[in-house]
Amino acid sequence: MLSGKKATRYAIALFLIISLNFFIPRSMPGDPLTNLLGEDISLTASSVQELRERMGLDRPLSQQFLDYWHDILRFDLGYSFHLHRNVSDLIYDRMKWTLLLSLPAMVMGAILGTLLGARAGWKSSALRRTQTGFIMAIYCAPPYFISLIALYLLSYKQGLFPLKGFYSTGSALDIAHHLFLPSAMMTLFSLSRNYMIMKGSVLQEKGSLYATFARAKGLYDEQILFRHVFKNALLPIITLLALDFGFILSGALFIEIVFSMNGMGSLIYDALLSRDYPVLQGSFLIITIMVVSANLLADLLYSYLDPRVRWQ
Amino acid sequence: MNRHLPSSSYFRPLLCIDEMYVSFDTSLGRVKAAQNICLELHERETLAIVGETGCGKSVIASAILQLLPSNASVKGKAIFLGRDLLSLGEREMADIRGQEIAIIFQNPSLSLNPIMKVAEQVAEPLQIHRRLPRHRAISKAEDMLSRFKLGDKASPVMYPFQLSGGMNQRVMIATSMILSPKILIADEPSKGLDQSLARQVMKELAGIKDEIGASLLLITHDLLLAKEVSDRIAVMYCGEIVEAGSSAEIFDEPLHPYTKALLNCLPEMGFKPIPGSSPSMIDPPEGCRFYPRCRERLDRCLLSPKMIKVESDDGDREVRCWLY
Amino acid sequence: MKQNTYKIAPVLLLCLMLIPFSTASEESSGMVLKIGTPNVVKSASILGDSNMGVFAHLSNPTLMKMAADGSLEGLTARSYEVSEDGKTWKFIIRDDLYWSDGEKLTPEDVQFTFDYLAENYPAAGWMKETVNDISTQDDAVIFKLNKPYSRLNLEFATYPILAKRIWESIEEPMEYTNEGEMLGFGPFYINSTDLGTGVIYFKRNPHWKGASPNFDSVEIHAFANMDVLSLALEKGDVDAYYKYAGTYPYPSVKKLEDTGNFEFVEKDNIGLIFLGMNLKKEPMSDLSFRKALSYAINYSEMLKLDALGFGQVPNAGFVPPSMMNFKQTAQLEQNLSLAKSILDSAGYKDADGNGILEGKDGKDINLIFLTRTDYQRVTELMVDYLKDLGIESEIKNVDSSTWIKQKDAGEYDLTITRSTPWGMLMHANWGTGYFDSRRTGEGVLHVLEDPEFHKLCDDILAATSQSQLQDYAYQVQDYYGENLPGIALYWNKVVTPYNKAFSGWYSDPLYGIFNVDNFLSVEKSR
Amino acid sequence: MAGIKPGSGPCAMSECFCGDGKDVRGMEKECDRPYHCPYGGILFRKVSIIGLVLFSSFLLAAIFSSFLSPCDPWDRFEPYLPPGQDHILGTNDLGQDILSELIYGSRVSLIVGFGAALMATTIGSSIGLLAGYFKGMADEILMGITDIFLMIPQIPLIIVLAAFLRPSFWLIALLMGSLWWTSTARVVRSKALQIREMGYVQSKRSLGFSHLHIIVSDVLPNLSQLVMPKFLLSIASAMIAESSISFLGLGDPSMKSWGMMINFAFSRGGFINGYWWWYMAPGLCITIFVLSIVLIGSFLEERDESIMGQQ
Repeated sequence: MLSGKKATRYAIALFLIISLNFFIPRSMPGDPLTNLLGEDISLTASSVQELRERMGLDRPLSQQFLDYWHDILRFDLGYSFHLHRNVSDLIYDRMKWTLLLSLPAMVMGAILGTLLGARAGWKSSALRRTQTGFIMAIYCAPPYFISLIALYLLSYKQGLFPLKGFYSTGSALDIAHHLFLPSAMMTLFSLSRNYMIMKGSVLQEKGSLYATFARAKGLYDEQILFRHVFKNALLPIITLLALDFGFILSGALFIEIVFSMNGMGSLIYDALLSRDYPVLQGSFLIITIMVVSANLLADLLYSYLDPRVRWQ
Repeated sequence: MNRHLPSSSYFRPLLCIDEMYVSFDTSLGRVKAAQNICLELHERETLAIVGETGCGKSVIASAILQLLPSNASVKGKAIFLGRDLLSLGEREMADIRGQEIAIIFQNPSLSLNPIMKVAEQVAEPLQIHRRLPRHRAISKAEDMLSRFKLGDKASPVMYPFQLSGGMNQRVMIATSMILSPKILIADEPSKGLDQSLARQVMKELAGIKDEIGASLLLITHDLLLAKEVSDRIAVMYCGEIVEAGSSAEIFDEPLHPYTKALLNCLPEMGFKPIPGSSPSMIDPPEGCRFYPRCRERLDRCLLSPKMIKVESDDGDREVRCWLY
Repeated sequence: MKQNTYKIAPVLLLCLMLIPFSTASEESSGMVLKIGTPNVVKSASILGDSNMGVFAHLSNPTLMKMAADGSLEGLTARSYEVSEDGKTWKFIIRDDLYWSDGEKLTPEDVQFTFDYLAENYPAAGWMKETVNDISTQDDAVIFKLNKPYSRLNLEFATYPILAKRIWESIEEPMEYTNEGEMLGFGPFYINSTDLGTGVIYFKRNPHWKGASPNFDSVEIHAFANMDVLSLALEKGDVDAYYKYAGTYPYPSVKKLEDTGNFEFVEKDNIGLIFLGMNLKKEPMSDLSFRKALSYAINYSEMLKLDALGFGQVPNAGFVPPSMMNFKQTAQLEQNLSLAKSILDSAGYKDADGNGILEGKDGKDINLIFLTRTDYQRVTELMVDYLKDLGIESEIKNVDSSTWIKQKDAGEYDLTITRSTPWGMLMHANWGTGYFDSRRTGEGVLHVLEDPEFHKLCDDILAATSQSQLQDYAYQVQDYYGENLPGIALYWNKVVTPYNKAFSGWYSDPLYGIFNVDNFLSVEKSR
Repeated sequence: MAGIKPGSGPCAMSECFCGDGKDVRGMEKECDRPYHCPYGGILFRKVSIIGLVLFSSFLLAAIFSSFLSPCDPWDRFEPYLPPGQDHILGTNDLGQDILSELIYGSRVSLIVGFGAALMATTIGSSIGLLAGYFKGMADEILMGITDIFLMIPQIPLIIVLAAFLRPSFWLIALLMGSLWWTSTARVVRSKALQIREMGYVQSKRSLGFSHLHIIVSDVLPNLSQLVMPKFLLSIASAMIAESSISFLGLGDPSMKSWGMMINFAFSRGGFINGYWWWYMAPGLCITIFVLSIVLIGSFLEERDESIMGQQ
């Protein structure tokens, strides 16, 4: 399904990104040990030497590189001396929540965004123009800014939603209550991006001859859109939507910070403030791998959905 | 192949286009794509509109079915069975399209949905207008396709990109014919096909048209094709109909200098091109539009000529020229 | 079909929207005291996480405690004795303390704790050099030192006492985490720590024999976002505010006041914000220059803008009045003309008339102002004041770790920094830890090389009586006033709001309201 | 166009319906949309004029900050003043005039945006150009690199790098510039691929003109229209990213940028105390400015598509 060339590209991309992660702390100014452990860690001189040996920093770079790969393949992303845990455990814990926040929102945003975007691109009306204006404003505003305003108005002022966190009691309903507003913000954010892309795509597709022919067959208005144009407009942008996955995920990080949620966003934010480099790097690595996988998935989906590719 | 039917006035007019104007608003200005078009299409007849590329003939076809983009404005009337098509709402129009009047576009490969199976596309009018369930519509569509020699097992489950241009053209024709419409509009059906294939497709089209008793409005730049299949011909130049009459008469005795020049372009007449180039449709020449290229121009040609009736054997002979 | 999807989507959305309104919050049973704090616990490690370490004082009280007046009293220790030479300290341990599983707290636990910390806890590393031997004798623990060390009792007000049977098998205490139940012998013990919500749940220690607390449980709710915490207070989600070594943000005080539901514990802060100078570099090494600087600062504007008036204009003696043995020195004031004349007579003149004074080397003075984001606003003000004096300075804004590095490397002229209560108390007390050039550490400037000052510090550390200590303390403050190694910008107040529904709040200078006595005295008012 | 030439068909028509008269030299294209007119809406043009007006007023504000702002953004007045007569947009925690801060902030935000976009566009165009013009191996490698860069989540990478390298205004612009060239590269490449196949370029090549000459005189001029909207959109993304990074506290606090203003408002109690003017103004400025860029950018993009057809 996936052409050899594409597969090679994905493999190279993954290899390079993981390698990048190896070289960043070692090529940055400062002591690589500090760059690997993070700063503000109280260590005695003897433990520094011991750690240096344990982390293999006294060995040649090539050997370190091999060891690094060995660790990666065993999902060993190092240890956070700030949080006193394995980075992989930390990320596993936090990523669950981030995905709970962002995946439903992304799916929702993708469905609503493409549907509304397709309709807006299909036919213009006063209502749809207002809608486009509204969505465009969201598209242009930084996600954290909108979230701040929503938090202020709906949670601070109106008290409709909890102020922080993923849960307080831990019951399903409680989690849903906590997740609602940030999820809605995420949905809006992802919706606005999908909306703009889909609108543009439909705008291009609707002038195509097959759409006119569908009209000539007697299809009425949005029947043409949903029976013919929608899928055609969606196909070429599937990969585009997947590329946006990374961006939307980054948006989730900011939304988490605004809503004080202990997911990947706050993990990265805290790691940033305390210069907890292993956590920063590990998070970056995992997010990148997720984005690359999303792209791979989109490629596969595309080649499955598009008969022109499938039958080649 | 010229079929000699009794005079077309024999039949009732089915579609009557009366003083139709079509223009497009663009950033460069108003494009006057069709001016003062008056045409009648009779029952069971084949009417060909011929002209150079860009003369506005395709616009007429699309205007009748209200298929033009939103920047187009259409004035005039197109009476079909007592109803003015141009003033119908989209909903009513949708009922007519495909059921009463069907159209075949010039570019079959692009007119078919690239990611939908051929049989499903053919079946679509049945589902829309007749509300047939999907599987029955598809089996009917497969029957229809087999009449166009596309019935071998593979074809109905295939996608347009797996078929040749000629095969796709047949798929289009099958789609348009499946509800036995009263009028069939064929917009350059032979375009992009080689000569023999074009003839064959045309033959099949004509055959089916006769079988279901439809009228055919053929839009083409191919004079020979028009001569072969049509009962009457209307010649268009720069948005206007300059000459109309039975196809035999137009060929035997062209009246308008443009028609004559066109005929001279044909290979058998020696490939003589028309000097000059097509005028702009935004800012057409004053008076007769063919004036700048005309070999027989007179001073009064700077005034717009009217369509005038000319005596002929068949009756309906018209020309827009000061020479007559 | 796709059209149907389109119709279903809004319905789904509506359903989702309804969920939050059907939520009912669960109330935990019994009397609960909820403290909101911006000190987020990041891992459930008593020794590895500094915030967790502070909160653990409720379950694992310290040996000593600081009373409201700054003096030191026993907590886990009933009393203590110091030998005349100041080298032998004997702490008598209370015999009514029991771990939450019913076992008695023994002197062996205390002995183990300090042996263990000296070995494994970097912050207690000084004990290896100072303490020769720790032994037990009946109900007492005896520390034998190799030199007099007057601060031992103060140091012992910071380390939690650990259970020997649990910790002796833990090899890396800094990395030891436990999110579940932890043994404690205080009035409350840690029942669980939920890092996801940032809550530490304390339960009443059933074997606590002291004064009975008025609550069944205490919850510490951490808020990463200060605004959210303020709102949680306002809405009554938490009952009081606590920040280690910090105050409730002044700009938000009024809003709480307006609700009418809050009262405030206001305490003079021991810590303060001050202008640090690189005394090893020209022209800061010049006392006249420092004097001129001290007259250039508009202290009242600083107080108004940065502390919203919650505090007072400081004295030249640096040390705030809330510290033990405070001595009244001259109050700092802004006097531009005096500042200018001091500079002029010291030889700093604007010879080329470009509006900028030249240093002793004849070049325009251009100072590097090292600062961190937290002090950005104050630094901006300072740069402005210097400009009025004809001194150019350039802000170099860095993050904390860079600040530490550059400060240690001496790559700065001026900096704004803050001292914490503990920081003011460390080394030889009264802020000496920030200046003594023989010290190193994250937050300290170690730029003062004056032998007179060094001797003073040593004397304090070796003092064996209170009167001696007081005498030295006055000397230190006079030294500060005359030599201005650092200039305090304002002395502020620590404001701790609490809900009126509770009363009996008690705050100590070191840990604020987070002390065992407070949790025994707070009660729900009727 | 003499006689009837099958095959040259409706393109002529679509050009006269949709084109705006700009001559794209020798563009012979396969046009499949005879009546399509993508930017015909008068409303759309009106909206983009609004975008242009907004954009240029921000630009002017940035250039003439010192003339336009009512006072020095560092001057201090009464803190926390709500919008009123003396201070149209109120004052912040230090009593600095928000309007002046905004006007000066536009300069910083714009420089970051423009700097990053300029760099991204330069890199993107060069890579796209080389890949498209030389095809073959160069194309494979360059596009492979582009694909990889496309997949790297940029904001997290910038955060990681900024954490190691310490925040500075130029560093952030530099980082963004070196990451955001991918989409430009893709578009430029496909365009360059088209142009190189065109008759006049082919003939020039066979006449022995150097590659450099052809690129400079024939390929580059045709790219400008394509690159312009990409450039504008990169400014928009860079500005949003700058503000996001400043919001995280990774920005340069000594610079008064819009993101930094929000950061200060957020970290110094502007929200809880209802000092809405403090954060709304910079937030709206970012949004409106980005909006204006997106409007102009999409206008240019659609116009280009209408000129050049679907690629």
